[in-house]
Amino acid sequence: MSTDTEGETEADSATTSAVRTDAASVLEVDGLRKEFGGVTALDGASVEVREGEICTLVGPNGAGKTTLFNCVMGAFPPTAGSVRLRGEEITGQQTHETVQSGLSRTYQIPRVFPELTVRANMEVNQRHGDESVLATVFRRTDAETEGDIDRWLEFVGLASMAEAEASELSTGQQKLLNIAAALLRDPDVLLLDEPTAGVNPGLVDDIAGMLAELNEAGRTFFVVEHDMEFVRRISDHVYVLADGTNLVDGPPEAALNDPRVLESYFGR
Amino acid sequence: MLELELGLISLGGRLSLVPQATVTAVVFGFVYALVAAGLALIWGVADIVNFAHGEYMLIAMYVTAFVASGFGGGASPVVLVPLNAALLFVLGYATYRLIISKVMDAPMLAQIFATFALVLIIRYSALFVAGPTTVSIDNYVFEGQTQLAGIAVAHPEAITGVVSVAALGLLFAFLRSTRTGKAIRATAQDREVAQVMGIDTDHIFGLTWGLGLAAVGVAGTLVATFSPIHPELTPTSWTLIAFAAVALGGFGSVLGAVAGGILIAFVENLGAVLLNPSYKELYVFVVFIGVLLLKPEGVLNRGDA
Amino acid sequence: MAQFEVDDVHAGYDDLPVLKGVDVSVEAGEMVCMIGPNGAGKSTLFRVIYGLLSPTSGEVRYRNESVLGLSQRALLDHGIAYILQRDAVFPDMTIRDNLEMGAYTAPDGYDLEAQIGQMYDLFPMLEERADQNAGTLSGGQRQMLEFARGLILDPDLILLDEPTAGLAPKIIDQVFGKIEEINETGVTVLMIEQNVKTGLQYADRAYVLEDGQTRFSGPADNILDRPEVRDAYLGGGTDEADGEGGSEARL
Amino acid sequence: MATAVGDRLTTVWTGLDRRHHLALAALVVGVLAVVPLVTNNEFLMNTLVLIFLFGTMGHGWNILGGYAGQVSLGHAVMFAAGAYTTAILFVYYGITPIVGIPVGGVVAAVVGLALGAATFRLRYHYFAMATLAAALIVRVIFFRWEWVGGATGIEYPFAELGTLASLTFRGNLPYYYLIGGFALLTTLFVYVMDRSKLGTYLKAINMDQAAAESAGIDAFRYKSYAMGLSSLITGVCGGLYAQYVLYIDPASTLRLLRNIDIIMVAIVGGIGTVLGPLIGAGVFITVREYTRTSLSGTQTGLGYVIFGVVLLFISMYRPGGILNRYGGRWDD
Repeated sequence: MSTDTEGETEADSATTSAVRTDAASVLEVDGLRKEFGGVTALDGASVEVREGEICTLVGPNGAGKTTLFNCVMGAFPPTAGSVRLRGEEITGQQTHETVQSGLSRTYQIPRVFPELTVRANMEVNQRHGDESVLATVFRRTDAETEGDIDRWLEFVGLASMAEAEASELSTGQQKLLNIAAALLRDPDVLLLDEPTAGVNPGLVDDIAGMLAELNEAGRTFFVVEHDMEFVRRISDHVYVLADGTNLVDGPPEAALNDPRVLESYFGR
Repeated sequence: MLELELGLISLGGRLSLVPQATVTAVVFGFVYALVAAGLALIWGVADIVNFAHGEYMLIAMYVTAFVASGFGGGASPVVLVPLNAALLFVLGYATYRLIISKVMDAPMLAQIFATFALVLIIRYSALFVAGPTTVSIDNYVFEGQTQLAGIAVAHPEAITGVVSVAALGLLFAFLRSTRTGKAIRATAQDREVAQVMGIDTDHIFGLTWGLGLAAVGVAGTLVATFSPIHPELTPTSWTLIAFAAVALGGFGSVLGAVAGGILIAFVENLGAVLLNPSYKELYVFVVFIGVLLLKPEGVLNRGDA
Repeated sequence: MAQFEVDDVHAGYDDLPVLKGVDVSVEAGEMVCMIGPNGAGKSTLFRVIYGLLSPTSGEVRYRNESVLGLSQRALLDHGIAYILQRDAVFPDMTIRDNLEMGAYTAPDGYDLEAQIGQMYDLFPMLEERADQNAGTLSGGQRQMLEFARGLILDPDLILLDEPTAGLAPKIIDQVFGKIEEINETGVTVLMIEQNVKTGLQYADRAYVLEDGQTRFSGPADNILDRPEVRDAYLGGGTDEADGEGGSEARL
Repeated sequence: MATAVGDRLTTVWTGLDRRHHLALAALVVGVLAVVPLVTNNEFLMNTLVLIFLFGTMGHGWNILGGYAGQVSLGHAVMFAAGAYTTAILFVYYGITPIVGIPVGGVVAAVVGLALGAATFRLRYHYFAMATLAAALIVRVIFFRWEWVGGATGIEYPFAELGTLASLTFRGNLPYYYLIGGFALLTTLFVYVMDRSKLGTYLKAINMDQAAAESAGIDAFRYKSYAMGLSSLITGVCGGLYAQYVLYIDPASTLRLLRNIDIIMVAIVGGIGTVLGPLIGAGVFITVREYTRTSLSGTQTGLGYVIFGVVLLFISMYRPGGILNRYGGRWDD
């Protein structure tokens, strides 16, 4: 495991480090700090997501998981620390820049554009370049993107809803739409914020299946999740955050069974 | 090109006008502060921008003009100030209850247009009823001026300053010391927690609109005694002065708005004597837009639409 | 008959269900702790009880009388107080004014000065800083102010929302000491607690909420050894809207 | 009642497909094209010309305010930029308005982009207030700026009127086709834009800017596009206006009411919709012209009181306008 965590963690993960893929790291978060006013939400958290793995971030309430996501995505700049994507520094980039650099995210509470159709929601997520005014006024999508939209809607099972208004979708379907939209840009890393939150058990299975399939095809995921069963099921590597900093990391079983993890969840 | 026409007076000549301008600025500063405090109160507590602030002031001014001409100047401002304050308080409370409460949770666009609609309704009702002519109240109750060390202080303006300070004092005392005043501040700080304390926040918002416009009622009565009233020009400039003061003072802060109002009066009056008197209002707008653009907190679009 | 009962409450935001059938029952004088993983619906339940969120179905009874849909003023008149987290003080008002706001709905003949005096006896620190703005207090001190503000009307039942969230371990013991003290004067306590172990040490009984439903209830002792409770935390279960995102947004 | 009609219109329009839209549009354009052949009623013709002009201005405002969600209270600045550029080029330099009007549009676009660059950081009512303040600053300057005629403004020289090079005409008929033609062009443009990338992105930014940025959208860039197009259209309208009334002054081009007129047509008709500005202009101008002529010239106040009441009810009960975008599908 990465050497930037606390010494004590290293002893633990020594046994497990061999298990982790030695693929190149795609996303490196190093010593990230974030303060809001006087409150420290993140206190030097470090994460390494490697090519082709599903890396999961867990931790009790207020551990800083969502803040870490927001800092990585550029929703607000970190107070200190760095974020690198494929070795390239993206710290402090704004959201649309990190997205164009190769990150995509979904939200815990799905965020769709309610008055747009499902298809138009996808179109919003097509690749954006330096297009001129006229190019954006007289074009909607190109044929290739059109095909990708159909393909991803098909993949998440929303093809039949393509012309429906997004507000007509259930919460679960909106989550699927978010996932499909995020995939449309073919990101280097897809950040999923609690993919199972507010989703019925049947759909949780479907989502787990989709992630496995996509992962099989080589896609890299970075997931924040509360549902530990789901975490165990999908993860290659788990980071446990507590009080804004790294507590434990390793393969799911080892990390989640660490006594310190239960303690951090239950308090003293 | 645009000529600034700095005038024929030399710099020395202009500097000699500074003491007089300073006195005028102090007097106007207090009444600007009062109007701005009313706007800031509504803004800070109910989180609504009242674009019709100047129009409510216009109502108070017309009532004053009507009483002054209708009753031959017999009614004293001593009576008119509380009367207009009460009238505007009731109007403010009613405005909240009947209109604003319906758009409190509506899209921002609806909120802007609701108070903009009030601009049209009040202003053009005034135009319709009172006609497009400028109304001036001559020799109404206060007359004359006093010379102090070579500086002329007109009595209507001096009294305006004094009464504005008194009204501001009352407003602050009310907000600081009374149970209702504290409930207003509590609601401004956290609406939901105030609700948990059993405070009827809807009623509080109504009171806030009432108080904010009562301040405007006092200011309007006083300003009408020396300043011409025009149904289109008067409200625009007062709304903008109030906006500028509130922007300067930090949005929603009543105390900040007071400081902002005084500062605006100085910018306006010193700008008039040091630069060019015909661009007096321009300086206010420039300061306003400058503050809006430079202000880092609160007003910026951070994408959390 | 229980003093306070929550009966099969369902509620949510828009089309996102959060509470899917919660039952709670509290006897007079009890101290009951509600635990459960992030976003199990605990805070949402309090919001429903206190009229800040309308349930889609269910019932809330106090002394055998429905209190669902009552105004906050009416709930206070019934003797039910809701004590929020430490960030819910009015930061730009003095401590004394914060207390006065706690007594905003006080009935005629209520002696505000005497009640404030009692609160100062219970929390001497507040008297020392009576004229300071609440925003200048430390986290633990704010929590004490929250208690005093919630107790000033002499409620019979208090709803306590995460009284120790974000506090240092040393302070947590003080806070629980105070809660126990309050409880011993006869006030019924229903609290949400994240510091599960400590909360259970002090409570009489506990409810485990998971995925918007009451999963388990029983005496507070040894509850953590039960497998279903550990499962709730590190096993299955899903999440709701006001989980971590909500609490971090408030920072 | 009005809401029911609006709902009906919304349903009918959104229920039709593209071919029907075009057929319907062709029908309306056809009818309007032959109106002057049937009647030469001065009042009717003037009203229709004003409906075309204001409907087009409404389109311009709508691209920024309705689609992108940036509520400008200062569009009179861009209107004046177009009007003054056209008039100055013609009156001072003898350059034909056939060139002057497009140049006026470009000048307005540049002014708009500069204003946008400074103010897009602001949100909600702060943006509205900043644009209003900008409009007032420009008004004060123009009232006192002698080179542009100060308070008296610029008048077209009588001797040169009526020639093609002056693009001025006697009688309403040529203006009817000129301004009507531009209205048609603008409407088609907005119709296309509504379904384009830009339309989709602007709607997304308007609904949830953070989510749009998470989709990789550079909000500033597309808002600037909207501002540029919006200002261009508004500036051309200013130029056409100057040609129609043959003189311009700060009072008519820059007063607060000009800002309100522009917004009014978009809001009454339905913000963020293709046809809203035209419908809004139809209602707004008809009522305004009717109250102005029937209630005698001095009492223009009453018309605006009525609009105030209409605006109030719209904001309280139907914030989407007659063609209600809210609750109706926004994209096709």
